[in-house]
Amino acid sequence: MFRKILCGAGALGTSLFATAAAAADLVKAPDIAAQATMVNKGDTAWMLVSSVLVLMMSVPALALFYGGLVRTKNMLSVLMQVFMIVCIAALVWVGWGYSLAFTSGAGLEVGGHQFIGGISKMWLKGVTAGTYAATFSNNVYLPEFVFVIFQMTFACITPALIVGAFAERVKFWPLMLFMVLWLTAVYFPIAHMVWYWAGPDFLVDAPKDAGYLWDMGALDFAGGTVVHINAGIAGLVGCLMIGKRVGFGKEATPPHSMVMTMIGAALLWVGWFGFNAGSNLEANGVTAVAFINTFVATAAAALSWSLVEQSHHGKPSMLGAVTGAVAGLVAITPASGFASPMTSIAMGLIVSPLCYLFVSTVKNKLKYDDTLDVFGVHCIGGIFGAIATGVVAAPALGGQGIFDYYVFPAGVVEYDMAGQVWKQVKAVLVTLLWSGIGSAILFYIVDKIFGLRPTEEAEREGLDLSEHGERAYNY
Amino acid sequence: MFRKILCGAGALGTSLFATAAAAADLVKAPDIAAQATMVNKGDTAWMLVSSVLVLMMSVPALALFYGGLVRTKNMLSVLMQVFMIVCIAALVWVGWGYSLAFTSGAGLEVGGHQFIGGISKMWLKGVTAGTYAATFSNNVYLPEFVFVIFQMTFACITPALIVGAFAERVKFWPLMLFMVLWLTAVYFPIAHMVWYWAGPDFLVDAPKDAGYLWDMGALDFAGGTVVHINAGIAGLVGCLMIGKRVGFGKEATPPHSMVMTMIGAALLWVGWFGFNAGSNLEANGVTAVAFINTFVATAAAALSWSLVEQSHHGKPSMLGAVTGAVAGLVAITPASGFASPMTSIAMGLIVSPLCYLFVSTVKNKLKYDDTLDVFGVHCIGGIFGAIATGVVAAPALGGQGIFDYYVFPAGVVEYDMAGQVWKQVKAVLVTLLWSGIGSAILFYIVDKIFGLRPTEEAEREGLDLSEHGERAYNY
Amino acid sequence: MFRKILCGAGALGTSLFATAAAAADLVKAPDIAAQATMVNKGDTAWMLVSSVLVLMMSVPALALFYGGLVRTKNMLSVLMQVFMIVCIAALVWVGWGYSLAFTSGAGLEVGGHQFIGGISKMWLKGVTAGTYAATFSNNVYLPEFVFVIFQMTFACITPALIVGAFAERVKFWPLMLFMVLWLTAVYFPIAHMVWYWAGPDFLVDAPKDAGYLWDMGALDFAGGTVVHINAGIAGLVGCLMIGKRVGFGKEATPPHSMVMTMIGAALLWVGWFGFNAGSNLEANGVTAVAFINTFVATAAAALSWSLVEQSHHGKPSMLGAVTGAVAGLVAITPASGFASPMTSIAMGLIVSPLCYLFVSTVKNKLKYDDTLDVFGVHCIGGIFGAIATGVVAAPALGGQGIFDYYVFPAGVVEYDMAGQVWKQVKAVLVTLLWSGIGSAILFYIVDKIFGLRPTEEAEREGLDLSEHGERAYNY
Amino acid sequence: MGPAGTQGIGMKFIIAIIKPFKLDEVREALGAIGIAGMTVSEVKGFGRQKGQTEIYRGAEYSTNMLPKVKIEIAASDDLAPQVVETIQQVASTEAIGDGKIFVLDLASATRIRTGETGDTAL
Amino acid sequence: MGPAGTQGIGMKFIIAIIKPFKLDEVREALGAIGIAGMTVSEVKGFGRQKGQTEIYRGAEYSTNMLPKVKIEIAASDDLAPQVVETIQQVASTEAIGDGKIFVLDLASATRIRTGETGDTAL
Amino acid sequence: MGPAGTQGIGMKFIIAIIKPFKLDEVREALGAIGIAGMTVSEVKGFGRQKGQTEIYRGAEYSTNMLPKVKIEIAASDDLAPQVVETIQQVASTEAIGDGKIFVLDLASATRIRTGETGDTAL
Ligand SMILES: Nc1ncnc2c1ncn2[C@@H]1O[C@H](COP(=O)(O)OP(=O)(O)O)[C@@H](O)[C@H]1O
Ligand SMILES: Nc1ncnc2c1ncn2[C@@H]1O[C@H](COP(=O)(O)OP(=O)(O)O)[C@@H](O)[C@H]1O
Ligand SMILES: Nc1ncnc2c1ncn2[C@@H]1O[C@H](COP(=O)(O)OP(=O)(O)O)[C@@H](O)[C@H]1O
Repeated sequence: MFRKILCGAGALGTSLFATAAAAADLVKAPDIAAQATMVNKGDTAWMLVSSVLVLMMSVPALALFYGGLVRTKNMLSVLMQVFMIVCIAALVWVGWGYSLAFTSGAGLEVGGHQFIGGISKMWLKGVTAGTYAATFSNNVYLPEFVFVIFQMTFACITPALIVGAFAERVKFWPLMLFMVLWLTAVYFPIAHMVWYWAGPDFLVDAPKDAGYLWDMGALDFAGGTVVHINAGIAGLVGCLMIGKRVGFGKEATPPHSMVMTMIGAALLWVGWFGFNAGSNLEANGVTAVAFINTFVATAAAALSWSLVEQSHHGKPSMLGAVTGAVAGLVAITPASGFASPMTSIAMGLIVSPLCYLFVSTVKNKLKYDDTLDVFGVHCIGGIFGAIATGVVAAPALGGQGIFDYYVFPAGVVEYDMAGQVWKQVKAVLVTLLWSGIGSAILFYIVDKIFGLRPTEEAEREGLDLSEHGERAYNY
Repeated sequence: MFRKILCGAGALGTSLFATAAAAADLVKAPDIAAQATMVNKGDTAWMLVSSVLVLMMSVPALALFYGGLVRTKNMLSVLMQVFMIVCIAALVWVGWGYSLAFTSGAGLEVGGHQFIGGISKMWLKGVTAGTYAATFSNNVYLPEFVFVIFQMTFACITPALIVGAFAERVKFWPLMLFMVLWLTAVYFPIAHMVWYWAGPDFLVDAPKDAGYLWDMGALDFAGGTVVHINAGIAGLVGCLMIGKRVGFGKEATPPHSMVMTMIGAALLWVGWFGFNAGSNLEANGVTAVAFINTFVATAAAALSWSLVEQSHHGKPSMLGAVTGAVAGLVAITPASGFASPMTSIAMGLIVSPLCYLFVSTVKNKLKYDDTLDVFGVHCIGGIFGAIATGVVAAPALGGQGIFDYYVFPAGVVEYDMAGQVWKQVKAVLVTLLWSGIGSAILFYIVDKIFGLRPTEEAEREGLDLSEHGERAYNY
Repeated sequence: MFRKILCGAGALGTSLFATAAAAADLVKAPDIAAQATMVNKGDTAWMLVSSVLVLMMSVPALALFYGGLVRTKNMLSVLMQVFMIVCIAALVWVGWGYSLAFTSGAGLEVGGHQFIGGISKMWLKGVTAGTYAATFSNNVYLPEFVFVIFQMTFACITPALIVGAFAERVKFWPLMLFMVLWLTAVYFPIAHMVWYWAGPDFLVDAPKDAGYLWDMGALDFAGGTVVHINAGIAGLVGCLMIGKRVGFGKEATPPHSMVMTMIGAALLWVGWFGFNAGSNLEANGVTAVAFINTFVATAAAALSWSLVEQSHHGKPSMLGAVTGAVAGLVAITPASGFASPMTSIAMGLIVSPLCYLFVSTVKNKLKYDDTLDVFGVHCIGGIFGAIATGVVAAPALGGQGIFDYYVFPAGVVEYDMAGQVWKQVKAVLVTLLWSGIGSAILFYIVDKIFGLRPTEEAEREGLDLSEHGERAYNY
Repeated sequence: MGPAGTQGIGMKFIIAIIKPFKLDEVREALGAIGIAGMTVSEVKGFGRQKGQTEIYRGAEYSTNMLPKVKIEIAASDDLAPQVVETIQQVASTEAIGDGKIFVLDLASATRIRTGETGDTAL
Repeated sequence: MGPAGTQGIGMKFIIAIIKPFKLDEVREALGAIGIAGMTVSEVKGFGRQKGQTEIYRGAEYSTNMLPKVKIEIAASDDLAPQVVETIQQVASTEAIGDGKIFVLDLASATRIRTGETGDTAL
Repeated sequence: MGPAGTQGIGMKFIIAIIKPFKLDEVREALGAIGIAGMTVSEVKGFGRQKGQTEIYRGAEYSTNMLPKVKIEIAASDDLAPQVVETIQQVASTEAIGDGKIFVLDLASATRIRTGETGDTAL
């Protein structure tokens, strides 16, 4: 899920040598029978495992991370929202999401296709056990269903991230409807813009067959823009439009179970290796780069948040440590396959104070009620990560650099750091605007027609009983 | 773990081309040295991961799913039962289970071997790091230990499923004894009947070397009959023979921790990909088919249960959603490698209302105390799934069809839907009868000799204290 | 991570045949370009998954296993300690740990290098996506980052094991400092001594390029000495030096949540397959041997602990079963790739009574306050396992035997059981002394300078509030 | 002090400690004799009844603290004896540890919603 | 019996059952009239207010047991009426289930730290 | 009202709020002076003692609500002063927040198992 990657001599060698004798034998635009011979079961195994890990990030990990932070009376509502969003997103994905995100759009010549794909694969038409999807290496393919599945797990977790911003005060079914609309009008277009391209064996003959931001050259290895900025800004818009919780600022709302939050954070970390290292689409040396970067950036960010708290409050809290870990994961996401372990550590060290500032000072100043800090952690961390990607990808800093897929076979290009950072900034702005405006319109529509906010009485009683008729605990 | 599968041109191609140059080079009945060259490390990696996932389904997933639904005072008893059943089943498996299930039985000529295997591999005699097990593709092998392990995890979870039916009212050690007997007399024979066969490179020369139901042509990709119907009917028999809980119908017994149930359900979903997609024994395109089917059937079933509850009670509950998810997982299990995503969604949508009917109306009418709805979800969902497999496997509906292993190399055959459905019904009936009658006899014996039911006082106090001398929580 | 392994004809065949046509084609001391062709994506996939699993063993598994056993008021302190140790250890590992453990030390000629590696790879200098690490098979390589990652997860969990011994009574930051020192002065040297060697394609030309205990011929497949004895003795020293908890022996300290302990234990089991089977560094038949041994030893130990409790107290407890499972996992760790399933079961059956003796009788007699039995389970279980490895590795008992890497290609050697057991005993003693003395010195230093023990008031109030300013639960 | 006191309508405050599983039965029985409200909490009881010995690894904890339920009921002097009798009869299993009923004088009672006092507040 | 009794300084023991979300407000209001201490616990209330129906799979549980908070305050006879009034006003939402205030006579009070008794102990 | 009242054997209902970690000691000490039973519950105390400040992400929660343990003991008039004194002495750490002991008059006591009343029921 990234563009123009320099696989490095060894990594590239690995994948090539495993399937073919030498670069000289590489096939341009292989047909489906040829693609069938270019599949490696090690890649397939890795990508299926990665998909399992990303699903685990949503359920139970994210659900628990969020759920532990709300009050007992709203616990189940959070678990239910996350669980059901995953279900609905999966259905929408196989229905029209995959097609809208990962097929070439109509109007290739006029450029409209660069914002959204077509409808040729709706309901997975034509996708079988014998069709294939490209990776980032020439002549390396995956069974297409594997790619459909992996991307599905991303479409499942992204909308689920949003709900943290207005947890404890939203009606269930209208929220589900919002998510269907949001996926369609916000997520699929952005995924298409950032991640869609014709693949390394085909791009050279169809150089415009790529999403708008991909074509512009913006880098997003595993979803800084598509997932985190996208969900983070939608969360902020949602929490502003839905309004503050009853009693906000007056009643104490300490997390009901830090233990659940810790379990969730730990499993998020564990699962995030599928998210980031899986985004390499192969099991090779670059996969391991993405993996180790994800590991150490998280470690650095958790430590750094603890140090900030120590100096600010005199005590490092567990919630702080795991919040830092998540901030580190968010920040490294777009950079994971491009950075080096040392620049990843630097990113981790920096992102925590930044998010801390938003989560404590800025939020308290501006008095918006972003219940679980979706904006402060995911959007801010995501923006930082997306822009820093332009820096850390530089080979001069030990980064993986970028690869030119407009030639065949793909080869390394000169790295222009300033230019790359500017592309990253543009990608961030496009995402903020598209998602911010799109989300606002959709929240408005759903709220007008069905109402997003429960009654005050229902909110006081807690959403578990009022929306779902159950209680989380009966000890 | 399934029969006569059509791998699809591409998927078949994949596995063949990865190990050999062309179908022409395929070796009939390869010897062990040849088999050693037919192992792919990608398959090995995938199968080991799948085994890990299926173990995780038992502990902690199933234990938590069940445990959250009982009262606090019985929490540990459920956790302990599941944990210890897994341990004991693993020992029984390497002791005599693998041999009884997956070797050719004595008396090949008279047909008795079709119901139970032999004792030649008891205590894993002869199984080494250098012996191999067949897959569903010609000339693709796994290290035999990998196959032993994968199947072991199935033998561990199936008996554990049963305990939900009479949770909160059974004595520990007699239950463990029952499980040893049940595995031996019920599970191993049924596994042999459904899943044992000589393998694609050998069957053609020994066409009768297969289990009874496999030979009949019944399809069960990952365990609809062997696991779910089998455990479900045993559970029903157990709950009838052990009797209702003290206070059943009078005292309220709300689940003590829906959060644990949600964690369990989520991890069941996550782990089930090892169960279903792992059952393909390779990491190829068909594996991905089984994976995506498992994903979307579950999503559809969770949604569908929520919609039923919404229309019936005016509120969708979290317990309903996760119960629906489990019902969807159960239903898709036998069909996972045969169906298409769209028919999988249909199966998910249908299974939830069906199970809901049993869990609410039928159970309340008939007044049996199936504590955690093992019958209503696993047996009913399993029966539905097993029969529907005959429909959705049809290539006309996008299914994978079936494969003829009686020729070499294996090839596609005409699909006869009515005939297949009838075979499925017969397999269901054989399983219901074998397991129902076998379980009844074994429960009776164990109850007479050791007693299955604790005293009323012990039951009132809770099994945690009375059977295990501990308490789940000391906050 | 083991020495001189007999891969078995089949397993060896597997890996060789998968990458090369015949043993005759094996390349001695391949250069990096050649190594690039000797990487199998199935191995890479498996090792990355194994790394994920080992991380999961630390967070959340170990954290929950330990956390559930302390009192509510100290829950977060345990979670926080484990989480932050993992973070800090990861940073230390990429900083200087990998270099100190896995590079050849200076002074090859005088032998000092056999106790600690060099500093050439500090901050991962020179490690890229295109460098490779050896496995235990000739001409089979992994991307070096994969090996760095896998070993990193071991460096993360080992110090975290220690904290159980003095849980509920230690100051956070001084503990973190201790861990940095302990990793540097105790863990990295021992890892170097036991696991460092030049690799099968290079050793023959540099026969002294190996760690002290490796060179001596001590076997430790996955970390009996390096991880469990090492952490176990450090824990004992720590609990003696920090002293007993306030109220020890007078106040009841029942575990606050056995459910968390069970979740932790189950996930430890699940993750341990990455630990043990991952330690084979490839995905082949021997990997499966390590896997099944890990499975059945654990099962046997859990059962055996339950039987001991049944005969001693009349009831099998859940805590007993999971403690037994962990003891079994500890015991099989060094032997996992050497034993057979049947000798693994024997080890499991024996280790539980042994640890039980220490945990109940010996601890109560000697009155040391090893809060969570780190010594009784990890050190005792580890010692038993390390020594028993010398027995069960014997081919006469179905073991995998040992392999001679001083010839090329590597080949089988005669097995001398008495000699091997004696080497194992020596390795145990070296570890006990190095870690015992080293830990004592480091505890002393940190305690003198910063103080390890909180005030009595802080301890009474609980470390969650006094050290971290939060509360685990606000139901 | 309160108006109830001045009105001269006597009331009692009844505290009953019972075995947890008897709660539903007691509630029903009290409903039958016209007790509309009560307040219930979980407590731990210490008395003659011996608790289960709990064992965690080596350590045995034998506590006499047993889970009980405490019911608090305000009732008019007229109704109070009947309340005590009902609880005593329904909650008894004739096994040790069945619990106690304590009766205290209630000086006044107020319904928060309306401010009503005296036994109409109950 | 206690010295308080003999000193003749009367005290009351006030028990209030309120809706949980009113606790913060009540505490503040009582602080304002000079109540320095109180003891709070979670209880379940049974009364006219109907609880939510809970459904678990097929089974419906409709319980009248609702979560409430119990406040216990020892106060001198002088302050007691004001305490009752304050709670009644602040805790009232005029919806059913707002709760009750019960007042009992207190025979003596002791501060554990110092051993002081009577209303100086409060 | 109850027979105890009529029998003229006075009883007291003693409520003590103590620090949680003192519970075991108090129980032992009371056992030593012949108190066979008591009822214990977890409560939250509000008083002069300041609680720890808790911080969750940006937000600080500084609550004065501290975990305490409430002990309820019914005792005969004779034994009551001794009970109060014992608790006061054993539970005192001389630090703020040690808690209080309240004594109320008990009108009657009944043992559920047997129906016995008066101080033989205790
Ligand atoms: N003196 C007492 N004061 C307060 N509560 C008491 C007292 N004695 C007993 N209790 C409560 O009554 C419960 C039952 O008492 P116990 O002596 O075990 O049995 P029984 O009521 O049958 O004599 C105890 O668990 C405790 O909660
Ligand atoms: N007779 C009583 N004795 C003790 N507590 C009572 C009594 N009646 C009501 N309560 C408590 O007061 C709460 C509110 O009572 P309820 O009848 O629901 O409403 P209201 O106080 O508005 O009349 C109940 O939940 C219960 O805790
Ligand atoms: N007026 C009161 N009524 C009821 N309980 C009280 C009262 N004052 C204090 N308490 C209880 O006693 C505990 C200790 O009181 P506090 O003022 O903190 O210290 P001290 O008892 O040392 O003066 C409080 O936490 C509270 O539970």
